[in-house]
Amino acid sequence: MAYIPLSPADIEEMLRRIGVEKIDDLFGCLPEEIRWEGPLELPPPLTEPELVRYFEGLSAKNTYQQYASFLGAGAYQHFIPAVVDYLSSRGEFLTPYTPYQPEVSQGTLQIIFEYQTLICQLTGLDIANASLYEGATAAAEAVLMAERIKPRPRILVARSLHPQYRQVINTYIRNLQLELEEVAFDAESGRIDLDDLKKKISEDVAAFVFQSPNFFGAVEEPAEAVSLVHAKGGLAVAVIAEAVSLGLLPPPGSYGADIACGEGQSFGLPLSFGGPYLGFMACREEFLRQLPGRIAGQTKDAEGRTGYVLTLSTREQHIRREKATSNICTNQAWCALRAAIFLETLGPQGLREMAYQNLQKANYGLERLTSIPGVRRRFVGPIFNEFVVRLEKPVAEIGNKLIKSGLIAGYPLEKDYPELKDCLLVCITETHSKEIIDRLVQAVEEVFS
Amino acid sequence: MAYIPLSPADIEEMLRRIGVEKIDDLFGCLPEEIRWEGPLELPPPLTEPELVRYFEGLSAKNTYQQYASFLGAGAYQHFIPAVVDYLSSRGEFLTPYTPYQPEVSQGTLQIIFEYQTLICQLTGLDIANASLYEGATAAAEAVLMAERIKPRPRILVARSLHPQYRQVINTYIRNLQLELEEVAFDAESGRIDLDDLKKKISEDVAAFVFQSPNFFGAVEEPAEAVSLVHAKGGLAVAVIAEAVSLGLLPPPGSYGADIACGEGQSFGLPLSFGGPYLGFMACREEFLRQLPGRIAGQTKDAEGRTGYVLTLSTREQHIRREKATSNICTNQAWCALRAAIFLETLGPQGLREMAYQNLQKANYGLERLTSIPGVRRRFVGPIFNEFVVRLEKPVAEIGNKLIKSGLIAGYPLEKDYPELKDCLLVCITETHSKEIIDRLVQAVEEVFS
Amino acid sequence: MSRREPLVFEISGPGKKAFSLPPLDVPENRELLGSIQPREEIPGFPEISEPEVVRHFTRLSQTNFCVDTSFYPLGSCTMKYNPKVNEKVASLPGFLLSHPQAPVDLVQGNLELIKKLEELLCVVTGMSHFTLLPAAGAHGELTGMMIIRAALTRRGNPRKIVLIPDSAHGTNPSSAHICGYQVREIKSNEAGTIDLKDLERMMTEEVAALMVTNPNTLGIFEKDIHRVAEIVHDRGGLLYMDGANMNALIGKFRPGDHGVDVLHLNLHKTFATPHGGGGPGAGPVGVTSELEPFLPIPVIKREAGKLVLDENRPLSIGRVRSFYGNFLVVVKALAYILTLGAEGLKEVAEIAVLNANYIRKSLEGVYHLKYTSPSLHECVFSDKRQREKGVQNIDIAKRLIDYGLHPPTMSFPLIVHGALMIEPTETESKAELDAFIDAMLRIAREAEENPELLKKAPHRAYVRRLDETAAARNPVLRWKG
Amino acid sequence: MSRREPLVFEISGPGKKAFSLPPLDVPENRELLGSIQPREEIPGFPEISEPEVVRHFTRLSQTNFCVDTSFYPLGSCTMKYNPKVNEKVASLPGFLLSHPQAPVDLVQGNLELIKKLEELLCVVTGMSHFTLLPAAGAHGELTGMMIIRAALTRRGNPRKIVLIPDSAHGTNPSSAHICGYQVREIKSNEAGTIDLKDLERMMTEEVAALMVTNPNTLGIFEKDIHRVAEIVHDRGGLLYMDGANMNALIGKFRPGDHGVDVLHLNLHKTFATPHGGGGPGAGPVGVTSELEPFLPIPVIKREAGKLVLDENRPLSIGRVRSFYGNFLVVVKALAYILTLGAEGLKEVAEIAVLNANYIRKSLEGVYHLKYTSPSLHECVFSDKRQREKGVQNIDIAKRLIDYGLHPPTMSFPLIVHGALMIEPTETESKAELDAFIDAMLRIAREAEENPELLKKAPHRAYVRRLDETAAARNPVLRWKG
Ligand SMILES: Cc1ncc(COP(=O)(O)O)c(C=O)c1O
Ligand SMILES: Cc1ncc(COP(=O)(O)O)c(C=O)c1O
Repeated sequence: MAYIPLSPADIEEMLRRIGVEKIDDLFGCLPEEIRWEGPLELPPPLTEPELVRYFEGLSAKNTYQQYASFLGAGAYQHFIPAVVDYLSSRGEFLTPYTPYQPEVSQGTLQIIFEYQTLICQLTGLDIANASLYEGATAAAEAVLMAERIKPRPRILVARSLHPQYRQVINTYIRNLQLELEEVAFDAESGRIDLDDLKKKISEDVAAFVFQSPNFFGAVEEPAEAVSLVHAKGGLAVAVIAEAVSLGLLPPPGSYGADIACGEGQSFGLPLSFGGPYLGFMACREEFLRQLPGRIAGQTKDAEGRTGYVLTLSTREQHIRREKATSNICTNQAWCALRAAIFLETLGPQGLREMAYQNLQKANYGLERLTSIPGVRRRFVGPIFNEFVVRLEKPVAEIGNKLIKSGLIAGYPLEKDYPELKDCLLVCITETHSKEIIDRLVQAVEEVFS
Repeated sequence: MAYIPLSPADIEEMLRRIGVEKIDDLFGCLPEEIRWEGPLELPPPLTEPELVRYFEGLSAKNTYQQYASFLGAGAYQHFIPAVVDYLSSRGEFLTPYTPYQPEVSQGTLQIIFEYQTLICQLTGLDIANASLYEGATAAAEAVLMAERIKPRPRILVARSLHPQYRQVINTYIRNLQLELEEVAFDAESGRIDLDDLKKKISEDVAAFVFQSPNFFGAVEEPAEAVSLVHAKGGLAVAVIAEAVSLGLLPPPGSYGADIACGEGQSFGLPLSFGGPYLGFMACREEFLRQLPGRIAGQTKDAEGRTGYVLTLSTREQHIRREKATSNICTNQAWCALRAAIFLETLGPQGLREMAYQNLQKANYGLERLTSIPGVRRRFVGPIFNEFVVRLEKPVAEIGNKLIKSGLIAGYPLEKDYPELKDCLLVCITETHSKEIIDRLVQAVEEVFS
Repeated sequence: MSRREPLVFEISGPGKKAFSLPPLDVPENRELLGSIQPREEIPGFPEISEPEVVRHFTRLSQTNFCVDTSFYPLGSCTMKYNPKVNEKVASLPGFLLSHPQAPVDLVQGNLELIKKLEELLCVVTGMSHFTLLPAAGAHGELTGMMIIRAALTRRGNPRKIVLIPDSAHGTNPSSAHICGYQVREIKSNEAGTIDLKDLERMMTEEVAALMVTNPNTLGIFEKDIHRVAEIVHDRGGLLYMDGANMNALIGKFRPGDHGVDVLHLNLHKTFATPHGGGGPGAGPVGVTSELEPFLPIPVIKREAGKLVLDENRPLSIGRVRSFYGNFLVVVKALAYILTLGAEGLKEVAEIAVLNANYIRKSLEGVYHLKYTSPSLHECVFSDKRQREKGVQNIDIAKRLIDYGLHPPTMSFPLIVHGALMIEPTETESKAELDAFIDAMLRIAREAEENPELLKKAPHRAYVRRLDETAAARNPVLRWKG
Repeated sequence: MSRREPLVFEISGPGKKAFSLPPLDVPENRELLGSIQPREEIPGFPEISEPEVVRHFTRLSQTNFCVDTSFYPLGSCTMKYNPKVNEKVASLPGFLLSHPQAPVDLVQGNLELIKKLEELLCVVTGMSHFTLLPAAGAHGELTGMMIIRAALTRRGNPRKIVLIPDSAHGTNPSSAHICGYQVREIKSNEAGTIDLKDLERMMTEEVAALMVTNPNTLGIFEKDIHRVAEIVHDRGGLLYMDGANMNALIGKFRPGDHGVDVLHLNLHKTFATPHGGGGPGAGPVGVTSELEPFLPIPVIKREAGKLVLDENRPLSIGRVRSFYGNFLVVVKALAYILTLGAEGLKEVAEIAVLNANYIRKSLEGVYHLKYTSPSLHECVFSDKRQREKGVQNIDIAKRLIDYGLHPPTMSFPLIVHGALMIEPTETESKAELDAFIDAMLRIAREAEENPELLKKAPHRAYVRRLDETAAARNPVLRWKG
């Protein structure tokens, strides 16, 4: 077998050294009664050419990539510079594990350190961890973290937080005697409904979790909401589902967020049907001991030279076991590596320009689309690269017609927001040319005429 | 500009150190009259996303890859294991140059040494060089080499040698007072016409160059021809255009070839519209000083440990200038690397199995095709993975009809062999499934019915 | 004198850049953000050129040991060879470019692929259903324990306690805790396995589940697994198995046939997906048919000839992450299983166990082996003998680096003081094993003759020994310029 | 103690394998080869598993210095950064999978691409036509000299002699020789350029051509190129320019405008295609319109709205290689030009010259500079001062390795004894240049204080200094087991 580097002669010699006759003797510790004797009912093994053909077949069964798509809703199509693939595919990055042995893992560790710094710079917060699974679990971890810092029984989440994130938070906390409550969005702007927040915030709220740009693409101005939360001694958790927005919009640190977390997929990770993605988390320095996940830190070696290690592991499961700040062990290090390569390649100008083009193009698309009779803007106020339109014909019907023209117009909101059942969430990024936006506009026009 | 790592401040500082005011001052040595002042009339620069789109467009303008193709004729479609791409794309292999400094190039050098050994093992000859440009120039170099060893005025080449190789040999020798003569192929077997060879061989022949399997796919049994050449004191040069055949057919060393050379594309190089490919050359030890191109050799370092260096460079242009064995400098090292990875991955069993499947499948196709009325086998005798069929309808017409069914049936021989104007050269390798062969057969059947 | 790669922030220079976008092709509007001030700069964010990006990361990469370059016997982590063709098939455009919110009709290939792996994992483990959603082993544990809690709640009482052997990996108690349970440790017996008497005693009506790792982290098979299951089930509890060590058992033992109610696997261990410097992995969870209703959403099911996502599952624990799991990891694991087939997978277990026993036999007598029960895929030595000379497991580990070898695991099992947990996996050649054995034997001699050499190791790495205590005492967790 | 990677033949073990094909799917026939005995084995051919293949090559790769990891100022080789997106576009399936014998209708994309680069190279150089067939610089020289010979033959007399400056690269005389010419050397003058008087004297009616490199291998511009062309042309000869050093001139000087009849470029130098450890490259040849009929076949031309291959060219020198050149190299070079555009290319020359002069200025006075004419893209120092202490250029070079730097070129120009030919290229940062300068200055001090240190260098490489003399004396050119 191609992956086993022992010749029959090697095996013989090894068995002799061990002092048994055959390999099966080494499994003597498995009582016969419970040993699986038959062959597993698996398909016959595939050789490499067959394997490639099989997966090419599956890949071709997906037809999504043949469409011009305006889907966002938590996963964003951005350009990925060639160096990201080139560098991240190196065996030295793909095939080591967690850098438990720092002396032979300086590459991984220095990159985590750089990544942490980049996340701090982007979020405007003091410290960051090495990665979490993805955006939704990062939000759930933030809630657990907030509750450790402020042991209070209630958690508020904005209804404009990504629906799947809300569900995951709910899954995580439902066994922990915590209560989850939604804060409504303002019917006109789609932003946090401050009145509702005022009503619900109290001294038994550990944290208020909100997203900006929110699930509707609306850019929040969260300073006031954050003040309300702080006034009651709770923590403000800002979720960023579209990380490219950090290149242009005010960072969570600037409006007082205590914890910022979210999804880093936009930083150099292909859509990949939803994973692997990159959960990130940053917070104020004082919460360091409650931060979940790995953290790299700087230190010196025996000759006084700078080096990097995993640190503060007394927070972690392998030391603290049930008292750890999280159960996370394997994280998304390779995705963080890709993010670091992506961000260092784009630099501040490139990231800003990317964010700026998202802003411009999405607004261009919004304006064009809403100039069509039958298509109306659902919320007022600034958006980043997503927006909600209300359609005067059934969303499903429109969607089906557009699919026939090779277009996926957006994400229908009905499933998650029955109150927005006539609404579509449209995403436009720098990867959409004017031509393709115009094509969408024209196709929608046709459907409505 | 993305590829220039100097900031404006860096440039300022450097100019100051140099003691000039502006970069232009450094070009003072170019007389003004001859300086190009205007901008070059090039298209405006493309950003990376635009560049990728542009080349995707060109790539998509090629439609060849949408066809089931039975083209060979000097370039062969074989399976390439994933490790070949994975390993050869490492920067450490792609971005160094010729290993002039052995202490920082042991990887490249050891691999060349392994490659040379593999080529010797495959050809059954004593020594091999590090690579030449491709098959045709390798054949031309072999002729020049033979002439240096045996300074005689005539060169014989088999008419069944790849037509382009014959043309290149002709280009190379026409300025050198050498005379090129063709040896006919046997009209029945397509192999070397021994009678013709007997007629033409003489003591003023430096070398006889032949190919096996020859351009018609026929496997030669060259021992007798080689004896004839040797009897007159000339050298026998065996050309291998389809290197995978070496996994199954008798090696050139076994039938007395003095020099074996040819095209290594089959060893892990994609078709790539004809290049970069891999010229290889091996010969008997006594001809070492006349071998063209780089050679790696084993030696010791100052501590007595084994290491590798480029050696015998007194044969080469950078030392010997006009007296060098060849003008070659840059060669095809990276292609030789890929061949080494390919061969070490396949191993003797894998290579033999690949060759064996080529043999079996091509013969299956031959038998099936020639069972169609109107399609006849042109030559008798064993073939490897190519064969010639004679068609009772015009080749071009058949070809055009098959193309409409998504098939490229083979290479029409008329252009190179007017005497075979009704003939088609068909190639079948391990990459052709029975299903696709049957599809060809069926399509041809339809055309003839 | 060897040059050290600076931080990217130290290479940065104003005005350098590595990337540009095409010019904006829509009419520009400068008033889109209303009262929001776009950020003017990102203080400290690095500006470098593309050649610098490439050198920076290439140079850094070379300072890592990894499976592609080095024997990496990190116990419990199954650092086996990661097949390259799996990377290739996982980069096919149909997978890479597909959006997780795409209409299901347009991503049937993806759904078929996920479904296929779910089914094959059932065959391999004997479990009745699988979810591939969890992002890693620990996430699988959490998911699995949530399922147990949901099932017990449905039965009427979620109960309070989870039993976990003292040899277990730290994620086990941590996951149980996040799931709202108190953790009680079961002591291992002299054979290094669960003490049945102790279990009988502790397995009360308060206990929701036992989390057992099999083979356990000593590499020893819990041969009484059947009886263990009986005890747990008799008292109304459920049996969770941490399958991180399935590499020892694949094709030899199917947990689902022997009373395991919930099982997680680590695709990044047993199924050869690369570890990526710490992740991503995937921690699929298998359950009995009784527990199927509690699986997290979405569940993929077949409906009218096509695959759809079922989210309407009232008993489900809910959603445990966004979208459909670490999909590309799933692709690679499926490729692995399809390549190996039944015989190949069995051979994996056999050679993994052979290699571990070869090492054990070769080092036994020189290094102390606290538990002498038969080893499966790994063996756990300790530094007990060397400690007499003041040499600890960490010194041995760091000295191995000088020999070009990655150290074993040392942080657990906690029941072996000064542990050296060695898992060679099946993808190591005899030559690699011999080099490791040889180095370990030399180091044992060095510990006798020159303990200082070890305590100062490594001597030949990119850095000398790093001060982890100082790092934790004065945390410097980001560059500040 | 650092482990050394054995030869693959030493890892081999009977029965190990890394690859299988699908089972044969056609009826097997065991009698296909007639009287030919298929070979039973390939003696010594290695048998290893896939993990061993990957480790073997990955480990070996790490022992190389390369542009991706190291400053690589190998003079005359233009070791610039190789953009990664160019690798990506060159791997598009339409390029990789297309067969060179495909009907032209099905490969119009390829032909358009080749044609495009031919046209852009004309713009860049001022030549009137280009062929992209030659596989490397030397192959381009040969092709170019054949064109000259064919043209002169057509004029009535191919002539006998080719003049080449003594500073030229070795391929120049070698290529002229293979083309059937005798070579005469022109001595350089004190400025390091062609002595016009000497040229006037030697440029007889016997002389077919002068091969000039500009800037020459000293990095000095042949500023009298115009006058040189006049002299050559007046006597009925043709002017060949070796454009290997075009990196200094691009956007600043177009050879075609100034009397150059034939020019070759090195795509693997000026146009940033990777050197691949020695190749492949590409050596396109540009000619004046007068010489166009002599270009090698095939020539791509437009006919009835599509591109076709013209092979029916009676005056052509014929075919110089199979198929259409090193096509994938052509793809990468085109990508480079399209990315840079006119401004970018000019900037390349400017920064390349800036970097070289920065180094020159920083080392002048410490290392001897035989020719003090202004430098363009490279500067050629010598070991003259250090030789007083017995230190030669090779010792300096090997010591640079200890500092993590690739040595400069030493094998030529032959007119500088003990040459150190330094070409930094435009893709090096100031920090890299400073590190090199710093190392060179230190080495100069070391040469004074501790010459033995240099003579024994390198001290910190994968191997110590290798014995090249022994290698040539007792050639071991293959493994024999
Ligand atoms: C026995 C055992 N269980 C669980 C885990 C946790 O798995 P993961 O790191 O994928 O979360 C590990 C990981 O090392 C382990 O070894
Ligand atoms: C000045 C000069 N001319 C010609 C050549 C030959 O080019 P190639 O190596 O591509 O054949 C070189 C290569 O180093 C060179 O430096």
